[in-house]
Amino acid sequence: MITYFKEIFYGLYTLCVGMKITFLHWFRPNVTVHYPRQSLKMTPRYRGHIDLTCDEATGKPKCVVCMACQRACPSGCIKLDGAKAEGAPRKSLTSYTLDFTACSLCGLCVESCSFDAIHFSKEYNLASRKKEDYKMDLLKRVLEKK
Amino acid sequence: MKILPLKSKFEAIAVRGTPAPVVGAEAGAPVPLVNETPHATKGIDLDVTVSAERVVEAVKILDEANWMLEAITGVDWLAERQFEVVYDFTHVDSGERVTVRVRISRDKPELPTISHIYGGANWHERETHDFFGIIFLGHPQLIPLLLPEDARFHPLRKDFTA
Amino acid sequence: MSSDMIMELVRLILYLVGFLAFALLNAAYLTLVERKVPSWFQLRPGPIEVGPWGLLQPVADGIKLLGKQILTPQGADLIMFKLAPVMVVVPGVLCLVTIPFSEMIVPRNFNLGLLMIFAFGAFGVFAILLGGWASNNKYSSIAAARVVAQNIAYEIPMLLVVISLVFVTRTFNLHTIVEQQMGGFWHWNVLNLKASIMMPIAFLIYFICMLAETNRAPFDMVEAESELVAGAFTEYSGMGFGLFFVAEYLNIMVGCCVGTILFLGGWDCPFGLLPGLHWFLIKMYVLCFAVIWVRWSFPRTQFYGLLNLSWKILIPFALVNLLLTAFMLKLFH
Amino acid sequence: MSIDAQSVLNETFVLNLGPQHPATHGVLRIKLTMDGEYIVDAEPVIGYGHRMHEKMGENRSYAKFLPNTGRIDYVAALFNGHGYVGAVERLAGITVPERAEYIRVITSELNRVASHLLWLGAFLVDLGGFTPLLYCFDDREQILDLLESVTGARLTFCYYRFGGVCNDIDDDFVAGTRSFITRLRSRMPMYDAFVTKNIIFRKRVEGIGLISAETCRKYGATGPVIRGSGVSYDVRKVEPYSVYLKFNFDIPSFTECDCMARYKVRIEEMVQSMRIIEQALDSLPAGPIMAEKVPRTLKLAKGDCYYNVESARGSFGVRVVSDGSENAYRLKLRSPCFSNMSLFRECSAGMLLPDALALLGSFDLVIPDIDR
Repeated sequence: MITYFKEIFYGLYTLCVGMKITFLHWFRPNVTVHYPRQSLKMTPRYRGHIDLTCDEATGKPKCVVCMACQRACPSGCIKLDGAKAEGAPRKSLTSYTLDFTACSLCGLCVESCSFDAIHFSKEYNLASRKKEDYKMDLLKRVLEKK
Repeated sequence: MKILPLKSKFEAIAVRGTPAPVVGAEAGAPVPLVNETPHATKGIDLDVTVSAERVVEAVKILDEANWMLEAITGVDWLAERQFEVVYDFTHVDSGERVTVRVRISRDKPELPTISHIYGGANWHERETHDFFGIIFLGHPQLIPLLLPEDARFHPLRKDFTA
Repeated sequence: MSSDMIMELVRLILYLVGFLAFALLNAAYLTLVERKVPSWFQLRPGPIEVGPWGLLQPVADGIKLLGKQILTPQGADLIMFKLAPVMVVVPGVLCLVTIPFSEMIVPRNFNLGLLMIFAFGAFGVFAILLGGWASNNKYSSIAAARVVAQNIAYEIPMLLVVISLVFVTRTFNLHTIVEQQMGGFWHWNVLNLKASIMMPIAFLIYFICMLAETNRAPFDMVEAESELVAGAFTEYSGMGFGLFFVAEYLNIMVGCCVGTILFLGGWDCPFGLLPGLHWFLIKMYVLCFAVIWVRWSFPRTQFYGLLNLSWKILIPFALVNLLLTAFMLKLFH
Repeated sequence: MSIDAQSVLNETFVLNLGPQHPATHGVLRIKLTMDGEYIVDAEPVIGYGHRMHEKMGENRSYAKFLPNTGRIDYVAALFNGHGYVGAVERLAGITVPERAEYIRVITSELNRVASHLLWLGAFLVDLGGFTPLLYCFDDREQILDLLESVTGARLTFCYYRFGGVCNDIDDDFVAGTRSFITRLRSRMPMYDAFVTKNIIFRKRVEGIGLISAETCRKYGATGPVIRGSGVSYDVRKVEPYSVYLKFNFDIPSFTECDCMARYKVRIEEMVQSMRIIEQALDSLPAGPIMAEKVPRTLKLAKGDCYYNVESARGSFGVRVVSDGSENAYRLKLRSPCFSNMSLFRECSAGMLLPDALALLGSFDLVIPDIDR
C-alpha cells in the first residue's frame, strides 16, 4: 500500500521535473540558424567540390596534368586533358571536368595532388534541376572567376 | 587461453576429413589443419580447416565451449574451382578468435547448415547463399536476404559480370 | 410571427455565426500554438516565415489542406469514410453551445448543459472509430480499437469526478455552477475543501482524463505516429485530415472550458474583482497551454500502462473522492 | 452458417511494418504476423539499401575503398574506417605513429558520443517523446562541428588513412573538445532527470524486450545489446586495438537484460568515452601523423587477416583476403547491426507492437549498416 502511494507521488514528481526542464529551456536562446537568411561560415577544411588553384604570379592553373587526381578518384568522376604548347616547359591544362553527380566528396584527389593544384571550394548549397549542371568544367570556372 | 582445450578436439575431427589447401599455401605442400596463429598479425588465434561433412561437429565443439558466432562468409577461389566458407567465432571473455574454414567444390557447392546450433547463422548463411550461391543443406529458409527476392545471380562469384 | 420570436431567431443566428467563427479560429490558432510552444521548448524559432511571427501559418496550412486531393483507399467504406471527419467536428461545435463564457455571453443556457457536453463528448470517439474502421487500413483499425478501449477506461474516472462535483453544486446548469463560485479563488471548486478535501486531486484527475479523452500525448494512442504511422487518420488526406485536427483542438478547447467552469470559477477574477470574459479566456488558454506543455515533455505511455493508470489509480481515487464528498456533504449540510 | 469459434480466436493478420515506417529509421521492413496487437511472428525483410560494398572492395584499390567506409554505418562512420584501415595495416605490417593512434582514439570516441546522442534522441522519438531529440541534436552538433573542423565533413568522414590520419588536430580542436566535455558533463544530469527518471519512460522500457546472454552469444549480438545482458564484452578491453590499453576506463554492463539496461549502458558509455578523450588529450604525444613510406597503391602479401573494432553498435570486423594484387581478393565486413537485428525475430514473439518497437529502438539500428 505504501509502495503504491510512493510510486504515484514519485511518478508525479518526475513528471513535474520533466515539465520544469522543458519550461526552463524556454528562456534559453535559440540554437538554430535561420538558413536562407543566415548561414554559417564553412570551416577551412570543409570538403566541398574541388576547384583549380591558380598560380599567384602567372594567374594560370597550377595543374601540370600529371593525372594523379584522375587515378586517385574512386568514382572516376575527374577527367582532365592537357597539351604541351610550343616552347613551354611543361604541359598545361586544356580541359578539366568534374562529374559532380558521381563525386562522393572524399578528398582523395586533393590529397594525391603533389602540386597543390586543386583545393576544396567552400560551396555547399549546389542545387539544380538539370543533371548537366553538375558536369562541371572547372577550367572554365576558374577562368571566369578572374 | 580458451583455445587450448579446443585444439586437440579439432585435430581429432580435422584429420578424419579430406585435407584441403589453405590460402597462400603452395600447391602440394603439407598443410597443418589446426593452426595456431598470432593474434597480433592475423587477428585469429586458431585456424581450423575441416571438411564439409565435419563442419557441424566442429561448430558443436565451439558451441559447447560457449563461443560466440561472429560471421559466416565465403571466398571464391576461381582458379582452384573451390569455394571457401569461413566461420568466425570469438570468445566473449578472452577475445580470442577461432576461424573454421571449409573448402567445397565450386561445381557442387553444398554443405550442411549450422543454423540449428547457432540461430544467428540463419542470416549469415542466407547472405552467403545470396552472394556465392552456396547451398546450406537443411537451412529452414534459404531465400535471398540482401538481394531482391527474384535474384538468380551471385555477385561475389569471381566470374560474375553485371 | 411575434417580434419576440424574430429577436430570438436573430440572436441565435448571431451566436451561431459568432461561435462558429470563434471556435474555428481558436482551433486554427491552437495549431499555431502547438507548433510555437514546442519550438520555444526546443531552442528553435518555430514557424516564422508566413506573416509576422508566423501568424498567418494556420491560414497557409488551411489553404494547403484545401488544395490537396482527397484520396479514398481501395476497399474503404465510402460513406462512413467521408462521414467520419464531419461527425468528429460536429460534437465539438455543439458542446460549445451551452458553455457560458461570461455572465452575459452564453449561447443557450439550459439546465442539463453539463450532461449534454459529456453526451456529445463521447460521440467524437464513435466518429474516430468509424473513420479508422472505414479506412480499410490495419494501422487505422488498430488505432480505432485502441481509442474505444481508452475512452471507455477514461470516461469512468472523469464522470466519477464530475458526479462528485455535481453533489456539491446540485445542478447541471453550467451558468449556475460558475455563479456559485464567484468572489475570489478561495471560492472556486478546486479549493472547495469544505466540500471535499480531495478537490485538488479531483481536478488533477479531471485534467488527466481530459488529456486521454481528447487523445492527447502522452495518451495519443489514436495517432501514435511512431507506432501506427498516423493511427486512425493514416488514410485521410486534404481537408478530411484537417477536420480531424480541427476536432482535436475543438475538443481540447471544450475540455479546458469545462475544466475552467467546473473547477476554476469560470469568468470569476481570482481576487473577486472585475469578473468578465477575459478571465474565462485567460484560464482556458492557460489550461490549453498546459495540455500542449505536457505533450511536448513526455514520451507516450504504453497501452496497458494507460489502462493500468485508469483502473488502478484514477478510478480508485475518483471513487474515494466520490465517497468522501458524499460523506462530508451528509455531515456538514 | 456457424462460425468456428476456434478459428476466430486463432485469426491472425499480416502487418507490413515498413519499408517506410516512422519507427524503422530507414528502409527496414518487418513482416509482422499479428494476433490483435500481439506479435506472433516478426520476419525482418532487409536489403532495401543494399549497395554491395564488399564487391566494391574487390573492384577498386585499397585506398579507393576508403570513402565507402563512411557510408556503411554513417552515424558512426569513423569506426568503419578504423576497422578497414586496421585490417589493411595488419596485413601490410604498417606501424602507425603514436600521435595518429591517439587522434584516432579521440575522434572515434567523439563519434561514439555523437552516435549515442543521436540514438538517445531517436529512441525517445520511437517512444513518442520528441523534445529530447532536439536537445540531443544540440549537443551532437557540437561534436560534428569539432569533427568537421578536423576532417572536413560532418557525417561521411573519410579521415583515417593506411598508416595514420590525413589531417592533424590543432589546439583549437583540443580546446573545443575540452569545453565540449565540460558542457556534456553538465548536461548529463538534465538527461537523467528528463529521460531516465521519467516515470512514463521507465514504464516503457523496464522489463521490456528481454534478451538473454545466451541468445546474444548464439546470434553474435555485440555492443550495448550484449552488455545490457550482463556480459561485459567490449573489443576495446578483450581484444585491445589502437592505444586503448593505455587508457583507464570501465565497460558498463547491466544484468537486467531489458531495454532499460541497454539504455543505461549507452548513457554510461558516453561518460566513459569522455573519460577516454580527456586522458588522450592529456597525454597526446607530439610526432608525425602518418607512417613513413606507405606506398600510394598498396600491394599486400598473400594471405588473410581479421581486424575487429568496437563500433558504437557493437563489434565491427573486417576480413581482408589478399591475393597479392592491388585490389583485395575478398573483403568481408562484419557489421554489428546485422547480427543484432537477426535476433529480433526470436525476441519479439509474443510482444505487443509498441513494446516490440521499443525493443527495435533499443538495438540502435542503422539500416545501411545491416544492408551494406
